[in-house]
Amino acid sequence: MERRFSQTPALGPTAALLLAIVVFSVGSDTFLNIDNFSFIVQQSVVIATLALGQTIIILTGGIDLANALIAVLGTLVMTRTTLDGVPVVAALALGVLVCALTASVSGLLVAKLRLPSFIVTLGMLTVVTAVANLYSSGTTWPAPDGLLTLMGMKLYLFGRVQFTIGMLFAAALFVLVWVTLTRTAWGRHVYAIGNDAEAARLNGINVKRMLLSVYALAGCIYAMAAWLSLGRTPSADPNAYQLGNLESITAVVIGGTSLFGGRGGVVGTVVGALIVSVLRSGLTQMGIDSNYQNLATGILVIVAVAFDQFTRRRSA
Amino acid sequence: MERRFSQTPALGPTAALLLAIVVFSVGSDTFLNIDNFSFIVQQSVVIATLALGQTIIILTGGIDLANALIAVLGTLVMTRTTLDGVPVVAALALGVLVCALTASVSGLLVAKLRLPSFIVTLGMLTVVTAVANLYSSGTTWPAPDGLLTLMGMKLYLFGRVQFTIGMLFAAALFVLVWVTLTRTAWGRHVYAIGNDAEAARLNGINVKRMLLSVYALAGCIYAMAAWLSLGRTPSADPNAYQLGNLESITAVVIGGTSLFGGRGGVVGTVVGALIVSVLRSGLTQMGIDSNYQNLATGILVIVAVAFDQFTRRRSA
Amino acid sequence: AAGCSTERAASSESPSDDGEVKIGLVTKTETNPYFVKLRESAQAAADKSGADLIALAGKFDGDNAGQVTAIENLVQQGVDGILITPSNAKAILDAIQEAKDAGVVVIALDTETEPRDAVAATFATDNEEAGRTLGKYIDARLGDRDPKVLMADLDPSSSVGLQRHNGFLDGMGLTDDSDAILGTALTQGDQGKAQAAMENLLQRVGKKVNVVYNINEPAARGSYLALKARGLADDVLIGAIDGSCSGVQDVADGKFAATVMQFPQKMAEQGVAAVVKYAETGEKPSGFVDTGDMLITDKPVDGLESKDSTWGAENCWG
Amino acid sequence: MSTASTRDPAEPAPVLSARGLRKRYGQVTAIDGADFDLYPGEVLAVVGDNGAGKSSLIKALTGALVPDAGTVALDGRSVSFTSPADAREAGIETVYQTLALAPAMDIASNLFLGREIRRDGLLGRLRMLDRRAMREEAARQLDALGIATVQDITQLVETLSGGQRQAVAVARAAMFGSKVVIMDEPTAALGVRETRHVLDLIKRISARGLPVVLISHDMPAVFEVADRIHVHRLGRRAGTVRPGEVSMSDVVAFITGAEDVPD
Amino acid sequence: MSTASTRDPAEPAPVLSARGLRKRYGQVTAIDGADFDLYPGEVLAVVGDNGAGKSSLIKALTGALVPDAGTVALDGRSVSFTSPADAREAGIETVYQTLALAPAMDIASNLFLGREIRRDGLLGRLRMLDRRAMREEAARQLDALGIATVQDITQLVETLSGGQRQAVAVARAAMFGSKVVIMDEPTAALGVRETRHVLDLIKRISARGLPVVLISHDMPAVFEVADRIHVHRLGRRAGTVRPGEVSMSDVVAFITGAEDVPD
Ligand SMILES: Nc1ncnc2c1ncn2[C@@H]1O[C@H](COP(=O)(O)OP(=O)(O)OP(=O)(O)O)[C@@H](O)[C@H]1O
Ligand SMILES: Nc1ncnc2c1ncn2[C@@H]1O[C@H](COP(=O)(O)OP(=O)(O)OP(=O)(O)O)[C@@H](O)[C@H]1O
Ligand SMILES: [Mg+2]
Ligand SMILES: [Mg+2]
Repeated sequence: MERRFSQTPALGPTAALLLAIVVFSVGSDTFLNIDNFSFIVQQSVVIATLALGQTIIILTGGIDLANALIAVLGTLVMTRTTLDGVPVVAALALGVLVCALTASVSGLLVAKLRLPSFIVTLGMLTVVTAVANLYSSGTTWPAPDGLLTLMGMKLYLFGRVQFTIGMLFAAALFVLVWVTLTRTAWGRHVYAIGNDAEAARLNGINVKRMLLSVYALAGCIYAMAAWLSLGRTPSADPNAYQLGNLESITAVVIGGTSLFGGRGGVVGTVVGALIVSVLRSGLTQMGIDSNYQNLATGILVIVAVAFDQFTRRRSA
Repeated sequence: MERRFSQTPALGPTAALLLAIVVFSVGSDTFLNIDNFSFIVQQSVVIATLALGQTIIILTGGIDLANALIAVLGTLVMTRTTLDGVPVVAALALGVLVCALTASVSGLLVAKLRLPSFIVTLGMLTVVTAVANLYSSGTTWPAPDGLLTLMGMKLYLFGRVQFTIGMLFAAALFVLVWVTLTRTAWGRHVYAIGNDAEAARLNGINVKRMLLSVYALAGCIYAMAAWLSLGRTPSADPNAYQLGNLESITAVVIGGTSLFGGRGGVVGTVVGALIVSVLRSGLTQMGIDSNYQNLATGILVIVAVAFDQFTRRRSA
Repeated sequence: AAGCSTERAASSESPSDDGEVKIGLVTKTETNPYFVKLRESAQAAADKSGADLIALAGKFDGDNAGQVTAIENLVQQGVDGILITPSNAKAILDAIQEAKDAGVVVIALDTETEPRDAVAATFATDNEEAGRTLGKYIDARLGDRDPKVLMADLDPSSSVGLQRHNGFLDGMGLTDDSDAILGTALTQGDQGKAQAAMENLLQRVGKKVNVVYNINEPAARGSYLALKARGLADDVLIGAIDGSCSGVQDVADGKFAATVMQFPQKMAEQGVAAVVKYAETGEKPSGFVDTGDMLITDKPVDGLESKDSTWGAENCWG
Repeated sequence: MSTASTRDPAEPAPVLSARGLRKRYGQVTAIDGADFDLYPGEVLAVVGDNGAGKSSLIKALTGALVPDAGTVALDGRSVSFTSPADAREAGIETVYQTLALAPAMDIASNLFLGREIRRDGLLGRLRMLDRRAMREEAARQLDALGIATVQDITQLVETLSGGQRQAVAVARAAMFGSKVVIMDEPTAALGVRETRHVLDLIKRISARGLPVVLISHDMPAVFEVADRIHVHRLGRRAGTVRPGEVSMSDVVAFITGAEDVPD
Repeated sequence: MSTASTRDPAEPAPVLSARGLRKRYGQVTAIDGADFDLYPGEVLAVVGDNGAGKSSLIKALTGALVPDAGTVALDGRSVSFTSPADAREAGIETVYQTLALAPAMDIASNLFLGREIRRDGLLGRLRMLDRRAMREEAARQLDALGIATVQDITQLVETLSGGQRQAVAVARAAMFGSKVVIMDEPTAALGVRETRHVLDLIKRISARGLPVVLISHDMPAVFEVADRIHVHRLGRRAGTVRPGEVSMSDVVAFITGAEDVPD
């Protein structure tokens, strides 16, 4: 039992998630309901996807404070170029390119100049925010219906259970990243770098190239978050997701991934993102105002991490 | 020369500061002027003081994302209790107490439960924000003139050079913390913990008590930042200093203190805070828009740290 | 969608919300005094009519995802109506549509949606008009002096900020390219940021300036402090928009030339009443209801309707 | 070894002793009912396989870990150290296997870490440090101990070679030990000459009348300096022997369990 | 030593050699014009004081650091490794003094770190790992090498004792070395028995015809397994000697500079 906890680090958070679901199901009669679960998932998809990219970076021992703003820049590029008449597919590709390149700049600085990722991405956060404001001319741009907002399209199972294409897409993305992290050499090298970058280098791993590829991949994932976000809120707003960086880090950490790198994984991240959404939804169902919801969320973050640490220490 | 760089880590940032001053003095004819310098210092005092507390925590290997909000809570407590008729001295003391206690909660969680400070203070940030909103009822409270806004009082040297009491007070606070860090056993233990907490413990240092005292002291310093802030903007606003945490971290890191703990000091932090203010002022004098200023600030952060890293590596 | 309504019907039969009207309020943020007033007024109105109010908010101006989440959760909770001040009117249309499909009446407060008829009704002030009122007043006060303007804006991408800014310039008879605009700063409506930005701008432009436009009263207070530090506070016309009690007081103290007052209580009261009526009678409100604005100044000019600070103090909010 | 004669074996009164210590980490039992005795003035070697629990035993004796069960006695009186500070207070100095140095601090600061010298008078009351006194004392002590020729007492520890670092840790223990000095593999990373220095140092400390505990895998060194050898096996003391009475290969056999330790 | 005879001393063609290597760190000169030669099939011991620059020399040979000056040749052809990957590629395996293990990964993953086995077929093209093959191969190799009885190949390295960790690092080098195996103080933290295992392993590797470089401070071990001894002093090779021709105390004298190394 204890062994299992430490080997599959997502068990602690999963227990917390189930506990929260049980509590809210008892405490509110509108919570336990398939529609509500569908909404909860929809609500967490963008942050969860940002957190997915964040997870890979944190696994290498880094952190990305610019991730949400990179995604915001992505939504702006995708939307504005589409409005300017660029074919949507090209606009999407351009958005992915911009996100990947922007994240790669951070990666380059971290890998080549060996600067701490915290400060590099803090600087990038300021830079990308400014660029997003300049590029958007300070206004929000409505995303035209079609491929750009495809992720928000609703599907009904048995004519009743609501799905969005975005949910399926995000799920597929998660599986892909999970397989890459756990079943390929690249994934192992991500963990190895987070464990001990110098040891990884001495084992013939090209740490610089790996780091660059990690940030570039994370950038692509942020672009996916951008697309998903256009599905959910069909407009590109330079002011959106200002707290997306901290929220995504919260999901990663609640999910049991160590901020020091090398330990954890994306399963926990998904669970972590869901926990936060469940909490918001459940507290609203119980008629609690958002000020108190924030209070509860803050406390939950600390409790979840303390609980995780506790199970971990017992099994150590 | 190289030796000197690594021994006194504030030399790199100081060079950068002087360089910036020279560049702006040449680039703008309104920059080099004693009044302007006075304003630059006034503008940086609150963030610099927040960064002072942040420095001690970062030196132990921690980080405090809640610092600015704790100070905001401090301004609210000081102002509201004064408005409620509590004697100002008591109101100030109460503010200090609240700040110190709040920061100590983080300290307790970090020290006793050995949770990562990043996530503890992230949780605290959410909690304190909610508490500040609830306590202020979401509105801004004007600080009555008198002791509460004393720090904003202007003094004139030679009838011409403007000073505020806050500038002198902050300077005294800096000297005090500098002496404590460099000339007392407590200060050495702060560094020792940041170097290697387990080694510190094996050397008979009570790491838990030290950490607790570090966070408590930082809390007191945040309270001083709160008082200084009431001098500068005589009102308590739950919305203020939302980016104060990241701005104070930026000052610390530009000042050459390592985010991994154990290396750096408060001299660099002062310089780091001044650099950011000089940049904002200088760019404004050169007629550059806010958006481009942000762009430049972001780039500067990265360049300053890269420069620091570079001089450090050469001397290593 | 049919499934949803069945679900709702089932839940509304449970004893906990037997017969009680439930109203959701979604503001842009938690902390702006303006939204706080909106919330307090709505709470008071709801209490009076025996309704239940759940107040939610985005985490920052621009938190569209947070507002969509709030709407979805409120619909799940089974509210009868939602009052919302949309951050970004386009971003949340789908969520509003879904709420309507679930039989919830949605009313916009303070800020319009695009298109307007996305919601049943709108109770709001016209921000552009508020800006224009201020612009006209300042222009009149300047007389034949040439305007030399510094602008403390909100943030480049906020629609409210843009509308007020444009309205003000229009009222002054200026455009963004006019030489009369000596500089602009982004302040996020924050007093400290406005103060620092204005200090730096004043260092550049010196004593030339005679007008400072401010997106809101905290920013105006920051501008005032910066001007005062330079000994310019008496020579410059400081204009603000909001109408909070502290802002009115600043007008009374002569710090600001004028402020333009909005009436969040009216919006909240009318919004709550409309939802209660809908819950009881099924009758939906409709159209755009301008809750009006009012120029507050102690130095009125001819041809512009205004009230003095005494009236302002009686009608201010927060 | 000269000091061994000062102790009367018929009347053993151990300086430091322990009975029935136990410590588990999850599934792993690091200490499994270990006993321990250190007599006045002797050099006691503790030998055992990797993972036998030697370091854990030492940590339990010095308060660096709190055992799940068992008792520790100093000078016959039962003590329970809950932190390394307690053991230091009682005069027990330890060179931990990890050295426990602060890399970004200078040699002098490391030597006085946790027991800095304060200034005299008012400044001392204000808890000001006497940095010069510490530097001078450090230089004097390093000289006196004849340890590695460190050029500059203000050099950061991280700029020292592995061997020099170990020397700093050994010097610290030797400087401050007033009751017992414990060294956990102090020569593992050291060269031949530096090892020689440490062994000589152990003899000199012992000559000062202080008992020394030496953990080592280096049999010739153990046989050179030890008065008694404590063989540790599977988390507990398998027995003690005297170097004069057994051969090195006997001890290796005891360690691996190939032979039982005679009573 | 049996393999030494297979080399004709009259016709030396070193497998790995270096001339005039130099490396400075700030003020410190870690390598100061060092030469190096390793002949086919031999076990070469490198000995020297702490800080003499032995580890730095090894790192320069294996691409772990790029020297400021000097040349390295493999099989007579000049090479310039710019990363450890290059040297690995060329068949040089190294046990670094720091072990270079990933603590939160299991033993099998560590053994194959940087050269994981891919699946066959399509999944392999998709860069999928064959985790079972790696586990089985790891277990087989550990058995074959007769190294420490690790109970579970999926145990995390951080849960191993210091000695077991060193064994994993040694096993990795032994498994993959195809040209040269280099070990930097592989027995420093090991117990007597474990040290024995490693020395036997070195002999077995050497018997496979692979040349081995062993850095050690343990003279008896050096004299047991080495065919030649490279004495390193002050950043350069002071000379080489054969164990049969000098005594241990001679070598110690060479190391400390008390005597010059004979030509
Ligand atoms: N913090 C810990 N968590 C889990 N297991 C531990 C911990 N510390 C020690 N152990 C385990 O306890 C056992 C004894 O370890 P210890 O370090 O005391 O051995 P040792 O005799 O000093 O070995 P060595 O000669 O390698 O230093 C080992 O199996 C080790 O893995
Ligand atoms: N990264 C580095 N930065 C600065 N100095 C270094 C660095 N690496 C090694 N040195 C210095 O170079 C010299 C040689 O170090 P090296 O590690 O090669 O010695 P060594 O012979 O392996 O010693 P040991 O026997 O203690 O392992 C030492 O003085 C050391 O302080
Ligand atoms: Mg040990
Ligand atoms: Mg070495």
